Amino acid sequence: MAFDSFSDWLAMGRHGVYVWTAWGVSLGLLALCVLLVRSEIRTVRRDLRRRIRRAAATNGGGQG
Amino acid sequence: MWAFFHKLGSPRWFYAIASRFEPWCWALALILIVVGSVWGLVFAPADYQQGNSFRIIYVHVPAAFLGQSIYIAMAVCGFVYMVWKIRVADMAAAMMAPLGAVMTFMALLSGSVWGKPTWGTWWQWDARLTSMLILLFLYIGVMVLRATFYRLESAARAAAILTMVGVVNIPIIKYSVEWWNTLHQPASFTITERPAMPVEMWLPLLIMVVGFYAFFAAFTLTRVRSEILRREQSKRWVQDMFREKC
Amino acid sequence: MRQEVRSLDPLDSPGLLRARSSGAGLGTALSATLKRDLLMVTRRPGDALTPLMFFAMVITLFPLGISPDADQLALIAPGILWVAALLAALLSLDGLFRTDHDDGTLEQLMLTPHPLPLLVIAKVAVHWLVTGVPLALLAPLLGLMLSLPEGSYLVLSASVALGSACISLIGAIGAALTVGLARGGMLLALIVLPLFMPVLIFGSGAIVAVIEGGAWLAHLAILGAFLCVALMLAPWAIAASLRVSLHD
Amino acid sequence: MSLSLEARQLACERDGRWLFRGLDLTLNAGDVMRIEGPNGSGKTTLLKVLCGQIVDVEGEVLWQGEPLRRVRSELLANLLYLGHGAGVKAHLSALENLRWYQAISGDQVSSRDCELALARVGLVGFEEVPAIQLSAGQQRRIALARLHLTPRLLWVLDEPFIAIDAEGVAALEQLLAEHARRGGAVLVTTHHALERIEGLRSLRLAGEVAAA
Repeated sequence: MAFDSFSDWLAMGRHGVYVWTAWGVSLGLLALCVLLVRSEIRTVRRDLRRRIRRAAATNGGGQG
Repeated sequence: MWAFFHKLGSPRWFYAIASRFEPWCWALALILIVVGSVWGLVFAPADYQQGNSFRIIYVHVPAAFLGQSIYIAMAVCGFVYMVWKIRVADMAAAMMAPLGAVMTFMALLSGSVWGKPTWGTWWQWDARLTSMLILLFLYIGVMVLRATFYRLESAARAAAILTMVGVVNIPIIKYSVEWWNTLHQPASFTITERPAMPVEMWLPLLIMVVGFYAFFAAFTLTRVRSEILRREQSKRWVQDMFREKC
Repeated sequence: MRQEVRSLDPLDSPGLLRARSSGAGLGTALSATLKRDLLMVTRRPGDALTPLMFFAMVITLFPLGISPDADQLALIAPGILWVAALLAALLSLDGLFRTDHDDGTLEQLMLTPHPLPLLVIAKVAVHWLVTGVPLALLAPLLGLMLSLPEGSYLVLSASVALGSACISLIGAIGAALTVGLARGGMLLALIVLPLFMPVLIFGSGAIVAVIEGGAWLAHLAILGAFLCVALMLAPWAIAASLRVSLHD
Repeated sequence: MSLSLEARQLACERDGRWLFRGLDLTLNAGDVMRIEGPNGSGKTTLLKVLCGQIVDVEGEVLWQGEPLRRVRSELLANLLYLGHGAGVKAHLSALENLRWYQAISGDQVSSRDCELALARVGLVGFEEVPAIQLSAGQQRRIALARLHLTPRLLWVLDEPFIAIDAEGVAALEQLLAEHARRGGAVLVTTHHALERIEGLRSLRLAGEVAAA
């Protein structure tokens, strides 16, 4: 453990603000990428499902 | 091997492969990045000169690696698309570009934040940061060019040409900027060289780098799957796949 | 009903048409394209003047913006001379293929049996002769206005001449990529400026080196190396880009 | 070896819809083929595919029996393609334009031939005038003068009759027929009836399937 206490870890020896901004932004960007990508695939699948259901409905549920 | 190469080219086959490997990549990325972060932030020793601000390296270096590797990967995909007309390669190049730009921006931001305690200023025109900035411009250029073409095939070919021209320029830009102003410490370590840091410092860095590459793989696989569904929605195999579900 | 023409009309050769083989007359095609484009410039001298005026005007902005003090200007002179020359060359790149594209001659140029990369070099050469060389000739005069030290004028124009050749070649790739797009001008700058940065670095570096008595020849040599690489690779990329823009 | 341009099972998809599919076409010496179809049915695209300008299509194009990919420069040496654009530089005179065309197509540059060609299309006295001062019809005639100027086996003409007056249309139809008689071949897209050309073959592009 490179730090004595939790508060010492937070302070990062007067460099805390830099370390936490850099890390915060970076991990934040990663998290944002994950959210965007997962929602992208979900919306694509939902639109596709709706399109197929609508196509099936208009053709009287034929070959769709 | 050739059959595999061409089968990889068919969107349907790639979709199946991607669906299978994707969850593993996400899991691997999550584990590695969490372990690397905790190790780097908590257990790794501080740098005797820079103190704890040194811990930013565990985010700055992986992002810088990703920024360059993704552009090279895009150029390779562009080449494969131009030569063998494998559409999945173009989809991959299109889908990974934003992540490359984000990673380059992340490297720039963490680099300049790291520069404040070390050099005393937010922005320093040092060789590596300047090369990163030019690389970000290259990413934006390719993405805007691809978005401007109305037809999909023209956009793919134009982007492939510009990316390949860009990738030829990356070493030129890197060394000319390097000559122009070298202030930054030499690259802390490349996979091949013996790292200048003690092992308990560069081991978490290695974990973070591998974690970022796993993230890149998972990100690309997921986005390419979405793109395949978007581009192949009129195809029968896509419709059959979704008809069973609804 | 056709116009009555003198009896012996070579074009009326009644003989059967024969298939021709390709490959003849590449030299005439290149020189004809070069001559035609130069003729176009003489017909519309305005096109050749705009980059020069732009270059001169941008240079005069800096003393107004920064300070008329000779020492300060001399310090930044190499850099702003080169940046202004680069932007002036970029300005005229958009029209490189666009005029030919609009009137259909670009399509005809691509339908000749001759290799497209070579024909493209003829067009880029004209662009360099019409913008690069005049910029290089004008640069010393503007250097004088920025109180650039005496000895550096020759190296200044040599570096601008060499550098603008690279800029014409690399920029032509962007021009070919954006020729089919309606508002390609801004996009052209966006995609080629990053590629110009190494040329800018060594171009202005040469002038700084000659002022400080350093190895200015090394910088020009590197610019020459960039030019050789560009001459080898750019024509193929330009030809491929033209095919993308025109035929997709 | 007499001229032969063949297309087998051509299929071209643009923006998700099929312009044409399963298209077979053979063009031999002496043929004049008109390609008709509503606007946007892919006429120009088909011409560009047959000239090898557009390559990402299914099916195969053969020139003199060889796949076009390998013999494209042979085709181009025997091809005269007049596209939508007149292909005339506005600030150059008719003569200068034609001299450039002669040079890039590898022929001997001679002003006399150019003047004769211009005379054949009714541009006597307009040789030195910058094209910008001519009417659209006259500018197109400069392009049509190339039909007289450079002897080529295969003519591919995209809407050549636009902005041409009735007398010019008649002269051009007669020229096409004469070209076919001399062993050449013509591929033309137009809405004109072209009744002066006997043995006219036509190909209708109606989107889905086309028969030659």
